[in-house]
Amino acid sequence: MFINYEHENHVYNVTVERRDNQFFVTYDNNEYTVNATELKPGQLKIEVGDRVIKCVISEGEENKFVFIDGNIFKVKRIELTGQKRTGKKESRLSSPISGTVVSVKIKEGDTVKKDDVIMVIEAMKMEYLIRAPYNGAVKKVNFKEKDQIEIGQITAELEGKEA
Amino acid sequence: MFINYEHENHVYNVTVERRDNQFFVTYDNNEYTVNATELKPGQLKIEVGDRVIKCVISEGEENKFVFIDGNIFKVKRIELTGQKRTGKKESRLSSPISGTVVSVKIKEGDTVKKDDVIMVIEAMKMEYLIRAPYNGAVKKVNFKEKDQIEIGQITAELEGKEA
Amino acid sequence: MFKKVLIANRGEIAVRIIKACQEMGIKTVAVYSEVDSRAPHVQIADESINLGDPTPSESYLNIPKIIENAQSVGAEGIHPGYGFLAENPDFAKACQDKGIKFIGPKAEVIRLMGDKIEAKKTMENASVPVIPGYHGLKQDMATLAKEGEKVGFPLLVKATAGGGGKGMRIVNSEDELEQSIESAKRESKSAFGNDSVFLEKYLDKPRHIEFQILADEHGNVIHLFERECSIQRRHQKIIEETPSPAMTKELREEMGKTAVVAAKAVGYTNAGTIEFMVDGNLNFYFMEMNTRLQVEHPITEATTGIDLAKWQLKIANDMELTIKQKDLIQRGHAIECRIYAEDPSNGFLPSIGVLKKVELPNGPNIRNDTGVETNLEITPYYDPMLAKLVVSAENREENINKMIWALSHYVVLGVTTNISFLKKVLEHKEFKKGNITTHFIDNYFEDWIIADKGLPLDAIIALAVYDSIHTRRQEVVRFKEADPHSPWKRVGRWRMGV
Amino acid sequence: MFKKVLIANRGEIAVRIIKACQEMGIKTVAVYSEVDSRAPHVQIADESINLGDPTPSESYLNIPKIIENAQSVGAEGIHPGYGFLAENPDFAKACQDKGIKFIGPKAEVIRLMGDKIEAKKTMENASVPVIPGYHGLKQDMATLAKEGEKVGFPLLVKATAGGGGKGMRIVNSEDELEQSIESAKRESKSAFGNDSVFLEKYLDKPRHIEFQILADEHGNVIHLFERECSIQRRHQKIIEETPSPAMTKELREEMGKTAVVAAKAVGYTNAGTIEFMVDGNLNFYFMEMNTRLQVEHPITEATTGIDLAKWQLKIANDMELTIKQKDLIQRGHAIECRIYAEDPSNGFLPSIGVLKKVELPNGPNIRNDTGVETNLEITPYYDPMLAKLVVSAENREENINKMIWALSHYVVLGVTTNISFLKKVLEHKEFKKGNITTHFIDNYFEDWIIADKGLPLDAIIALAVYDSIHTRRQEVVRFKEADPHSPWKRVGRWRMGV
Repeated sequence: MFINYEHENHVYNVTVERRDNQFFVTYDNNEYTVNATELKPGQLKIEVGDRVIKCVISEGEENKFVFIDGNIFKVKRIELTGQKRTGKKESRLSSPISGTVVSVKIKEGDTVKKDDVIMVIEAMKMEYLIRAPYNGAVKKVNFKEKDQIEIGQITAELEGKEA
Repeated sequence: MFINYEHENHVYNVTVERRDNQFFVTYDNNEYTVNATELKPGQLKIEVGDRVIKCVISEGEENKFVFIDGNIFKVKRIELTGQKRTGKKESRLSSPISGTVVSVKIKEGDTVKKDDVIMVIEAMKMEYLIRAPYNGAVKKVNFKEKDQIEIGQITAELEGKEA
Repeated sequence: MFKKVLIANRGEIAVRIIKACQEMGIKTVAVYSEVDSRAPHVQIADESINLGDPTPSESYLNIPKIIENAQSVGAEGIHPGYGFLAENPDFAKACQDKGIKFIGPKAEVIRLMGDKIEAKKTMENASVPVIPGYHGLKQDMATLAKEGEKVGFPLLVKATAGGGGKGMRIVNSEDELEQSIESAKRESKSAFGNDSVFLEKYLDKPRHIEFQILADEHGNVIHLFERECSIQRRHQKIIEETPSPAMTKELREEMGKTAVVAAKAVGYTNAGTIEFMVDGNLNFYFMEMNTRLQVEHPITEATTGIDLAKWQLKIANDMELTIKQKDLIQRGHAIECRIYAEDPSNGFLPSIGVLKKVELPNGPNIRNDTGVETNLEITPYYDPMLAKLVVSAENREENINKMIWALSHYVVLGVTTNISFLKKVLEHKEFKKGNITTHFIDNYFEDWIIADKGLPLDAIIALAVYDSIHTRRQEVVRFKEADPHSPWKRVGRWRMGV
Repeated sequence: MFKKVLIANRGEIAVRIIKACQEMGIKTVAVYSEVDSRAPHVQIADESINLGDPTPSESYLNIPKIIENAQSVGAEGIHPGYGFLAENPDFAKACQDKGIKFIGPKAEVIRLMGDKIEAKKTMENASVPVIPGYHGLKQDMATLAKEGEKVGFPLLVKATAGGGGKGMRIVNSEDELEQSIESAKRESKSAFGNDSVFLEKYLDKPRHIEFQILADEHGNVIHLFERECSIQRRHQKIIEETPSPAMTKELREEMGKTAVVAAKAVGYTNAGTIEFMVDGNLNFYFMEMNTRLQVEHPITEATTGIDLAKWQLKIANDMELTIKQKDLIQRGHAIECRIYAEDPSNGFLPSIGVLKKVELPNGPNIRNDTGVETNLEITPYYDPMLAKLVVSAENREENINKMIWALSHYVVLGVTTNISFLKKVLEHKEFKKGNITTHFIDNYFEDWIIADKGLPLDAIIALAVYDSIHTRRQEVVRFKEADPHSPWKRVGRWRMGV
């Protein structure tokens, strides 16, 4: 079986074949022969030669979460069809959090400088500032004071170019 | 729905009807209207009038276990067909535990008195004594020293009568 | 003793107080908003009341609704926990007016200590050292700007009614002053309904060290030693410990005495905390008083053997303190780590979602104060603190190792947490030496990113095995039949096109 | 410090020691028999070794197999826990011979203290008070019968090599003497491979009070105060507490000093326990020395703040004791309840089966030492102790209430446990007063039966609701269609025909 995992904008390609409790994993031109047992749902004990990997894996709606050696990794399994996919562009104009707009500092037609605060969003009793990622003119403001905003929604559109 | 629960040689007959999260339970000529939510698998919160019952129920192969108010009850759901069932007779000649026979005090033809030790069984590093439940003659000895014995198996057969 | 107490809070602190009540034979009433209907504090309480709308002002901050419910269920006392209404004098007053005992200090004392300017004046009058600054009533920008220049830079802008980093800004130069004041005022207005601020000298190598106080209603006041709370991010504590590595026997005695003086100066009753700033030369200054149980109270409990939550209930029941100052002993070392649903590699932004799995570390001297469990949803309505992990040991070095072990076994899947980050802080050589200030996180972890080396090999193998076990047979076939010449079928790691 | 330690045990004590090692940076090796392959101690250890056949002599008692494995994985030390090989001098010797550090006292000391007769003689020579009795080498029935009559009735028959109630019998009159001696000899032979017994005066209002000892390999010995262990069933402790309600300051000092004298008399090293019997007049007598970590060590840890398991490792690593007797303080009150898979209403017979659900109580000062979890099977091969529940509080009264709360929230479904029974003991008015002796259970709970009033109404309602939710629709229909005239269709409770 051929699988692609996405983690923080990187893709990891791996193949795995199973024979009973033995698994043959190929990654980065190395093959690993491992014995594995699922002790409890999601809790695996994996032996790779002398080494023992203990981990807990859990599935969310979109992501898998891997707890291993005290660290947690959020990973998405993706299907690649031969078409090069374009990664989601992180825009500094999008809201980093779901919350309430408490202050809008700009209006259509304004000129802003890089790092000017354009909107203030409050969530979980903290304020988050949205700053202009580059110099430009405000084309459209998508939210007004007291609006609810969801994570990832674009606060405003700027004309200009990324420095 | 009509259900019979067996608990420590008693049978409890109860009926229950459900409408969404509301349940109508009849027991001992009283009807109880209750609201119930299963918070987690087996963990119920049940409101009977002003009172809140919190319990955890878990199913074994044969029994259900009910944790309620700090106490645990082992209950079996039984089907009664109209034929009066005879309760399992607890014989003091049966082994109370699975273990190893460490000593056999009797042989066929012996006469024993009530409370005489007839066999010693060891399990979990403790000794358990099987005593004669009544005066009588030994008809058959089913185990010898070092035999494995399972819980409920009959250690020996006695002729005689229960006092 | 009370027969029934309502706990006007949620999360781990509600759970902790409910358990304290139940151990003392007091019936408990939980309150909850709709999104919290299956939360642990609701499950364990003897009764629970639905406050409806999750917006705090409609539920956990709704004074009339909470008081009415307390009356209707016959609660004789209300414990406010921390946050929400804990330091709201109007709430304490409203309880008193309805004949319900507010488990905390008197409303007047909360009001006085809640006004940071008045609080400082009161302390100055009681000869408690305070930090130089402007605490005037004139709140126009011109005055504040002028006074700010007098105090000098760097300085702090702080909300008069604030607490926990809300409405607080550091200002490094004159340029930033106006915008910072404006922003602090707005945040304070929204959080506390009051936009008054004050300005304060920003100290060199500052440590945040606080003293726990217990005061009964008969005039007895004791302190339960210090807590070192310098490890903060965004002005909120994330790691606390006791004893403080900076503390000397003499300084502890002096600060402890000062804390008792401060509490007596305002006629304080119940549990409270005097927060001090301590500079590089071990000068200390009164910062503020928290008129409630603190988040970090468990480390004091671990080292003194005193149950603070139970004493809150006893004191509110008019009991006299039976613990004498001279009998108190600080023993061993305790650390608390606050487990937050937040992303340390992205400005500590809160993270929301369903907790797919929660498995807590356990063992001797490991205490988990938690208000969450597997399958609970973390919503954006409330503070993103999930739980507190408190460990104690014979000494600081052993205890840091114990905490690292515990964090390494702390499983929370489904939201991003600060657990790996906490571990990195504890592993830092300056932390191990005890060289900490309130700037520690900014100094050493400004651009910290989790897993900067990407997904480790072990995780890749584990995922592959997991998916191999859990992928249905027909899917496996489909994967097998994928185009063998696909350019994506080389096996390794590559960066996605951005 | 050791780099790697093998833990030659299973269950909660293996888990506890593994965690202590891991916190200290020591790699751990678990051993297990086939039935334990998924047990928690195997899951948490860094490495694990399958010893095969579950019969103890083939696995956890198999000295050559354990030593070979320790060598092959490069373990520098072996911790034996308690039970199994913990007090087997041959095992300690075998470790020593192979250059593996046995984490406990020297083999000779184990051998000496394991021989109860020699141990008493040694103590008498060191002026430690001992109980009158026959400790002779002549083991023929005639001698024992004659000596027994000399000691007088009631008396105790005890296995020379015994411990934990195995090979022990109380004899109330001459009639019972021979059969009791025979049975004790057989049990001892089977458990310890030695059928030698001794006889001992049976004390009035006896309490079992023991002192914890720590001794380093440089001649320093301290005691860590007492543990009251009088609450026993079948001569095995089930509830332990500290401080003892019988103890006075003077008696504690005297017994503590005596315990240190006893330990020094045999050149004791590492952690150990001196068990005393204390009679109604507070006379105390040396009973035996346990040359290992005790089951009930956590209550000492809770009240002294000392981590005994870690000190075992440090001492075995040649570290000197840094704790001085004068610095030790007994603070607060701690209780341990042993959670057994057994049926208190049926002679405490062990219960086996699959644990369908295990949910432990938690909160401040609640410690769960457990070696089991949901879905684990309890087999008949080993001791039926599932876990230990240890709570501590400021004083005994608060602590008893805390323990009752904790037991009331302790969920173990699938096997019969002693949890309800433990709760009843704690709720007993004589227990609350501290009026306890080793006869407490026999005196007050001889014919105790759980739930003597049958299934409570709430359980019936809960079951009905549960079944209503979980019964599939077609089954419901079938139940509905059952003969409406069936004589069984009256609704209530009735006793089955016997």
